[in-house]
Amino acid sequence: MAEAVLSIRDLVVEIPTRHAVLRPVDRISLDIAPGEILGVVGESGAGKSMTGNAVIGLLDRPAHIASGEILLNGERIDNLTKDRLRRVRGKRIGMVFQDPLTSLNPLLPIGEQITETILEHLPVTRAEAESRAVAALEEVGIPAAAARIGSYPHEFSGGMRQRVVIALALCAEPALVIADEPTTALDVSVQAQIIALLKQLCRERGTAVMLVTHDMGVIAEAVDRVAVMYAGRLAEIGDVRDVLTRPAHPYTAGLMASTPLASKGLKRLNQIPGAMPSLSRLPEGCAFHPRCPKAAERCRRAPDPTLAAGGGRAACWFANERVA
Amino acid sequence: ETLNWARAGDALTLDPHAQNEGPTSALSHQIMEPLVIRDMTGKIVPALATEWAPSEEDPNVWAFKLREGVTFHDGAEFDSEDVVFSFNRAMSPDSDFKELLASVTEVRANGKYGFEIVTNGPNPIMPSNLSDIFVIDKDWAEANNATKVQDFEGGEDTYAARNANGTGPYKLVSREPDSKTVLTMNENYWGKDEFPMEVTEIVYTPIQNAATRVAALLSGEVDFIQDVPVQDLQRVGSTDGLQVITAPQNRVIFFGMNQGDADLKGDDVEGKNPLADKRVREAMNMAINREAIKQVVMRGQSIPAGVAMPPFVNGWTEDLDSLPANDVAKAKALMADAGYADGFSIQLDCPNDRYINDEAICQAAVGMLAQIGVNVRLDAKPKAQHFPLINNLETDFYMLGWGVPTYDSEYIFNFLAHTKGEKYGSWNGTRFSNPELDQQIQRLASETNLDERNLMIANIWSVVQDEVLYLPIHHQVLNWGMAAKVDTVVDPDDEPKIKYFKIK
Amino acid sequence: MLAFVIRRVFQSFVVLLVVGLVAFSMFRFVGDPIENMLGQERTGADIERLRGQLGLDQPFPVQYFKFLTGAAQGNFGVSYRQGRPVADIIAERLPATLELASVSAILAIVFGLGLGVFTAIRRDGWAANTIMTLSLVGVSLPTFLIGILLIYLFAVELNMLPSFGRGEVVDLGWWRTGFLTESGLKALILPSITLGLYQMTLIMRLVRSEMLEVLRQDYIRFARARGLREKSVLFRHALKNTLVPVITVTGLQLGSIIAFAIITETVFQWPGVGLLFINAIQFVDIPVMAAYLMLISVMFVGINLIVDLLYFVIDPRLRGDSSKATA
Amino acid sequence: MMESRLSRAWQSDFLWSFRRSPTAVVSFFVVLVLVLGAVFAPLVAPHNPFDPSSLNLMNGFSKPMQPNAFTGEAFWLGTDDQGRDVFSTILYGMRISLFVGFCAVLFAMVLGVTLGLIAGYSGGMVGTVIMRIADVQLTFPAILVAMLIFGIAKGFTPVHLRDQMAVWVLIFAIGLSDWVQFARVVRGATLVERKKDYVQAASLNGRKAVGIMLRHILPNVVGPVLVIATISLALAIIAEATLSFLGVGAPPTQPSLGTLIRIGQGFLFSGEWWILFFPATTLLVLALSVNLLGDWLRDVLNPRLR
Amino acid sequence: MNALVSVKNLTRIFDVSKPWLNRLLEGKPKAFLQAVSDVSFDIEERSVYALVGESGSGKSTIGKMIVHLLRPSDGVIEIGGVDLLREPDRQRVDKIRTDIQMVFQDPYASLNPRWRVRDIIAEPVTARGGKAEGLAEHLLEQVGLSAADAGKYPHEFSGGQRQRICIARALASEPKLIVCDEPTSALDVSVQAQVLNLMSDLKEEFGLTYLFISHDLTVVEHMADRIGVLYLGRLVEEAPRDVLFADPKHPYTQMLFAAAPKLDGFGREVEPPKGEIPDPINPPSGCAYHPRCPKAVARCTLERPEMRDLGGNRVACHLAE
Ligand SMILES: Nc1ncnc2c1ncn2[C@@H]1O[C@H](COP(=O)(O)OP(=O)(O)OP(=O)(O)O)[C@@H](O)[C@H]1O
Ligand SMILES: Nc1ncnc2c1ncn2[C@@H]1O[C@H](COP(=O)(O)OP(=O)(O)OP(=O)(O)O)[C@@H](O)[C@H]1O
Ligand SMILES: [Mg+2]
Ligand SMILES: [Mg+2]
Repeated sequence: MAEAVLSIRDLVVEIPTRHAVLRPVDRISLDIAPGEILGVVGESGAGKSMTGNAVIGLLDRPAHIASGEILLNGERIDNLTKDRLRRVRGKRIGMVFQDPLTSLNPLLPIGEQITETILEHLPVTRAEAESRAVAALEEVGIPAAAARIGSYPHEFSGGMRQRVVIALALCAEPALVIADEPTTALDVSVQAQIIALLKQLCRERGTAVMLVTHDMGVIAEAVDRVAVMYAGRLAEIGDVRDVLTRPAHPYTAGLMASTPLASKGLKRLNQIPGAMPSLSRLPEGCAFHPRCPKAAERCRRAPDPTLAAGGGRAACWFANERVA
Repeated sequence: ETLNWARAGDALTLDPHAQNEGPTSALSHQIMEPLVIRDMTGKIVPALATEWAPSEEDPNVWAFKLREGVTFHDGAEFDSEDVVFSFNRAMSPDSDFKELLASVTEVRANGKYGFEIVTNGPNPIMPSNLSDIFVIDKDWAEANNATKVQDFEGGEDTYAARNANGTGPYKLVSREPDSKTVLTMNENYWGKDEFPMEVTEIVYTPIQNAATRVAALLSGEVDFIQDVPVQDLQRVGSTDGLQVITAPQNRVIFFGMNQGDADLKGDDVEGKNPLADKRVREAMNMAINREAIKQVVMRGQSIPAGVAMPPFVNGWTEDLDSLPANDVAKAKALMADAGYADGFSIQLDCPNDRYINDEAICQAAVGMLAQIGVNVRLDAKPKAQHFPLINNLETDFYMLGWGVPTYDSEYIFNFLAHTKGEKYGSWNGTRFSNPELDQQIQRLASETNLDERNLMIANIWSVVQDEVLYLPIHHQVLNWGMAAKVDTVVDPDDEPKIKYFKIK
Repeated sequence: MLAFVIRRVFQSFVVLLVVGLVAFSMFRFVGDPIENMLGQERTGADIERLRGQLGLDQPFPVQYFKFLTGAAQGNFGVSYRQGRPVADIIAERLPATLELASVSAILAIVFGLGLGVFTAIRRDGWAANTIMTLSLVGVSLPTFLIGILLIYLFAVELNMLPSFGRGEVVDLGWWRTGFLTESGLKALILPSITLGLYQMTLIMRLVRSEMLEVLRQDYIRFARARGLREKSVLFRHALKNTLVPVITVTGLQLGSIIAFAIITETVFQWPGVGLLFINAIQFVDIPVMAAYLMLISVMFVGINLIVDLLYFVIDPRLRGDSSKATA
Repeated sequence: MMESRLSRAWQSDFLWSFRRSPTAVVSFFVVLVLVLGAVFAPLVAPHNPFDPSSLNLMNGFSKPMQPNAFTGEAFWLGTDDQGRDVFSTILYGMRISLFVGFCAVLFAMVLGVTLGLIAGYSGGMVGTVIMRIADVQLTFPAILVAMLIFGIAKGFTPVHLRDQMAVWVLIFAIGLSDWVQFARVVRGATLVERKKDYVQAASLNGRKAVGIMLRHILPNVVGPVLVIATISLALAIIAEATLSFLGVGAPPTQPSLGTLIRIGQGFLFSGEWWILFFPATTLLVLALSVNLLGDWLRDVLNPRLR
Repeated sequence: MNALVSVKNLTRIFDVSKPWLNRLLEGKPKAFLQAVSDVSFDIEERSVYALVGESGSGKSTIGKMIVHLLRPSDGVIEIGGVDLLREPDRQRVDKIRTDIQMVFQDPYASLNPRWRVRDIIAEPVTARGGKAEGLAEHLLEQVGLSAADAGKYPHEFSGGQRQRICIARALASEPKLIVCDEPTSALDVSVQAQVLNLMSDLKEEFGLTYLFISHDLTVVEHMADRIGVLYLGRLVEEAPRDVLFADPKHPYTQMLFAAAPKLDGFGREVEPPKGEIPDPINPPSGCAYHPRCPKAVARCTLERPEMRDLGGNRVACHLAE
């Protein structure tokens, strides 16, 4: 494996609240290689966005990184000063959010927003930055980009807006892009376009991508490796084909089975009983055990199974037995 | 020396005959002159006339000898022509002074420096009516299209309303109504050597808010303010470089009561008018502790009154003005006698922007009357709302203040004691009516024998006092605050004549 | 946008008509002007004559109609108290009020915006909290009291600033300004603070809460994610978006500055239209009162129109094709 | 049992953030003490300043805690120009101020919320007309409205009713100049709420418009309304004071806090500072506490700002 | 089997014009948005009829017209043979209106946050003045929650649980038809499975009929008996589920199938579909899909294809065969 663009080591994010300290991200470790697309899936509230935000240093108070390391190209970025971290953002890590409408400042023309980002990170003149902005827009497939540079976000359709957002994320040629549910707000046809665009651009530039989503289908089609999160913890990580076709964690298995496609022809869908516990009421031991069909006595006790970096596929006491 | 002078209100106009009103006349006095003037003690002294007397031939004529060698501010010469012109102007329909000259049938020149006023009967007190009738230059008025008096109510704006050309000690430099008026000394004034004339420039600023006015004096921004709020007298007086001087004013404050109506609308007594009972009025008169009002509300700055007549007025006697005893027990007994042992309730209407501490006085009276069971609701309001109540007979119990520009009792009787009517008694809100008294009042005007006349006045007063027609409270005291360098006495009409001011 | 302006102007016109009607009918209850205009010695005939002269004996609708037709031609009649055309008096007084109001407005806006932004970014800092609490003191005392206290402190006790009036003024054509002399500028300080304090607090608090709101928007997060400088994020992105809602309220506040000038002008004897109005009320000077109210309405409506037009400048979503913007 | 536990949980959440904020706690107790003092003024106050027969003018201008020069009586906070005990007068005056404030806000709230709900829910012509009326209302600055209403009411009310009327007129005048902000906020919130599916569900289930407005939308807009109401209360108390300064306030024999300040400010330069100082401080503390409470409430009720 | 719901030529036009003054000055005509145009279909009793289509295709508008939250501009909706719009007998109308219920997309917005669950669920009964003692508790158990939850407030529940409460509310008036507007699109797959299963179970138990609105083909495939595909307010294809999935005839349907991500589509590289949905205010002439259609011919730009039967399918395409 080539040196990872992003390495997360035992990352813990904590939110102190009135009753207890919550851990929306709990001992996560993962790597993304150059040019690789890593999918992150999990139910709502599993901590996917929180992980992404932690990487780019945008956790909202009171959430903060409590322990662990984040390395970008081998360099620690979780303990940078505000200003140095700012220079990492946009320049070395690009970000794409879920809702393209709210991601863009409604009062500034899109060209202006791209130009300012370029000027911020690259040593170019304003004129150069502007022509680069046009080029960036052309790359993401905005027709007549030069003419639309002065348009405001509201003058674009949803799909076009998301293209603009992608252009913004990529305009300073970052090594890593974090895309947090970039297509959830879009129609299938547009979703297909955006995913294809993202894949194409990253492949061309060798950018590593962390693609957060909860759509298994998107994962299957778009990513190289996938990480499955549950209640803030990494449940399983591995090659996408392996994980999806031969899940090692009962949670992954349940998730896969409950998609209508997987239950084709059945009168009822397979379902995981119960719901993901709230962070303030996590069970002892493996967080999934109350819903797990295979749960044994060991699962109910601390410590819970954790996935260390490169330490296997699934955080399940039974994983290795079954994969083997 | 510049005198920065402030008071609550501004002059309304510079046209000397358009408005008969305190601040207006006060400003006019600096710029223009009447034939005779009241000096700062209220005494009538020569101004543009040097001598005057009833004509020996005709008792209906007053003859005046005019001052010679006087010039107007623009250099024009002053003579009898200007006086005749000004008097005719003051008697024209738009003039606000025509009532003062109502008895005048004709004015005429008698040579260049002689002037005569013809009246429709002997008028023994004629000169006292003339101290605010200013003289302006005929040629100037003609040249500037200002021969007619400004129709103030009709909203006319004339040259004379914004400019002035008098013979007075000060000349107009600039004027912004309600904001600032600047006057400078008239170097050619006839009395330049006769009067102190130590103020060379006057800057006159109306400052309405009392606290601001005092603040301006305290901070040295103005040198002289009229109407210092009584509570601030001590502060002003004890401030280094400032002084306060006080003097009784020609104004008495009193309450009027509806004693004529058979029943009152605003009371809680069915079918009767408690105020119609003299015993009740007497009781109320006794209940009011004038000394306390003086001490607390007025901070000593008032002269408790026993009669609704300022002490300057012809007819005033110490005896009349002696205070009714403040005796709550006796008052209660009177109330019980009259059948109001449990009291009654009534509304007192009071202005809150007219007299010194008017509202506080009323409030104090409320407390005092409460002690004899008269339960008073107080309604204090701006004068614009208060006075119509009196004139339209819409109030049963009200406060009123009365000044007597003629310094004669007749003026009081005409307005306050005579049965209310068109010509007489127009400010009599008491509904009191005594035809016999009315006759006596009307006879006063034509009585030439001064002794006889004074007897009649005394008679009328005894009736008024006996009826407890009004509840007199006090005579107002004027308070002028000024820089210590200013040396003057207080003018009882509250019209400072700055030519008399000395600067230390 | 043209349609918008036309609609606003039309609405403003209706508003003015209503204001005129309301104003006019209300004055009938303030008192009887006649009593003030005639002296102690007036007769009943005088009263009747004057009533006729002023047209006060005519039926109310006739009076209103006359007032409206006059007002439309800029003729508001003649002041009962000063005996001069109201339009002249107002023209004379207006510069004083406008100068005071504009200085206060600038104070309110500059400090309101500045402190609002400061307290929003330093949210929970001690300085911001202190400012927030102090600002509440400013709105917890009536304006007139603040004015009097300022006079007491700075004019009477410290003798630093004048307590009343405009100081020296200079005539520039018909405009009489206090901006050009030292004493004129000094005289402006206390009144404009008194007048602007309340609005400043309001603007500041509004800016703060709107700014906090904007700062948690996605595009701010995205701007940060793009690595923009904090200064650029706060002032280029956040502040501009904050302004959109702030402008409306600020517009309304500017309107009420002119109205609140009544109190300040009374306390400081500031020779502006507010003082004129208070004097007019005491004197029941109906033409002046009516003209003043109309003037206030015109200004209010005018300010609102400008505010609405500012929206078009600031917010591109309102420009051009609005159907797309709302879709 | 379940229910009480849940409501307790909700309340304790509220109480928790309350307890955590010292400003809120202090303000709350200050307001509480002042309101209780006002409500129980007849029991707390040593004198009844509204009973003129109990006043002795000679007690006037007594300094705090010092015997009066004439009568020898001493008063805790001194007396005013009428010999009224300042402490008692403040309590009684606060009664009027608070009463006027509460009622004015209540009036403004009822009017504003009703019109806001209607304008927001029915939209269209009705909504436009209501909001245009609100615009006209805004064109008249609050103090002008109040002054004019006062003028009118004086014209209409019979002479002997004016005293009682004064307070109601104040309430009406202040309330009338205050309803617009309620209407605006409620309309805004209603526009948001009425698009939500639960409103659709209710109308689908046959609820009439009035029922939807009152039972569904109203409970969901009370939050901001409450915040405005609190802040308006402070404003109303101050507005009352300002009107009193301009001479259109409570009757002088039954002074409100504002009237007291108006009276007191006349004695600022003369050294009788207590006549102004104590009522003004009371007003400041009252308004400040109410404002601080409102501020805190705004933060608590607005989850977005947390 | 007979049709419970029969929709004929249903059309809904929204007036999205600017105010008249703007139009006057800008010289623009009134603008209309035809959200639903000439849609006809029948829903058989105890069946699930699904409407699919991308955002803005008019699915919700149809749903709302069927539950009478919106009035059609044109066309007829008959429920149990009664045309509610034209039926003069008010009692009958009221009776039938209780037969129709709706479940909305956003479980967070569909429950009044200030109401207790008990009152929410009972509202269809209480709003019409009925008594609902114990009803909520009973229904809560029916939908897999506990009776004790009746005293709680909505914010104490997760999204899936809320959707269950919505379903319980829909059941309260014992309806025959429930219109489900994207009932699971806001939910996670695992929760979606639970809710869909619950809906299937309830359908069997109560003999319900569903109009199931969704944009997710996989969900539709699982739930529906018959499917209508909407594009820009028009029905472009309608067929029984198996027929449609086996052999989609309309190019739009085919595109939808192709674009939907597949669970087993590892590394799938397909040419993404072209273009986006056009502006509904100025829809393309002829067949609205022609600008994006790979097969479009000149005729498609000119002539709007009629719905025609084509071996079990109804298709509105000139070229389909
Ligand atoms: N300020 C906060 N206080 C308490 N809990 C929080 C806070 N912010 C986030 N959380 C919790 O942190 C957890 C992780 O949230 P995150 O947004 O990362 O989830 P996600 O996997 O991205 O979900 P989604 O698919 O809904 O975006 C959630 O359970 C959320 O409730
Ligand atoms: N009240 C309305 N006024 C104007 N246009 C409307 C209105 N309601 C819906 N529309 C328009 O009608 C069209 C169809 O809307 P509808 O909500 O039925 O679509 P949908 O298929 O349900 O979409 P989604 O998947 O986004 O829910 C859209 O273009 C929409 O903008
Ligand atoms: Mg997320
Ligand atoms: Mg929809």
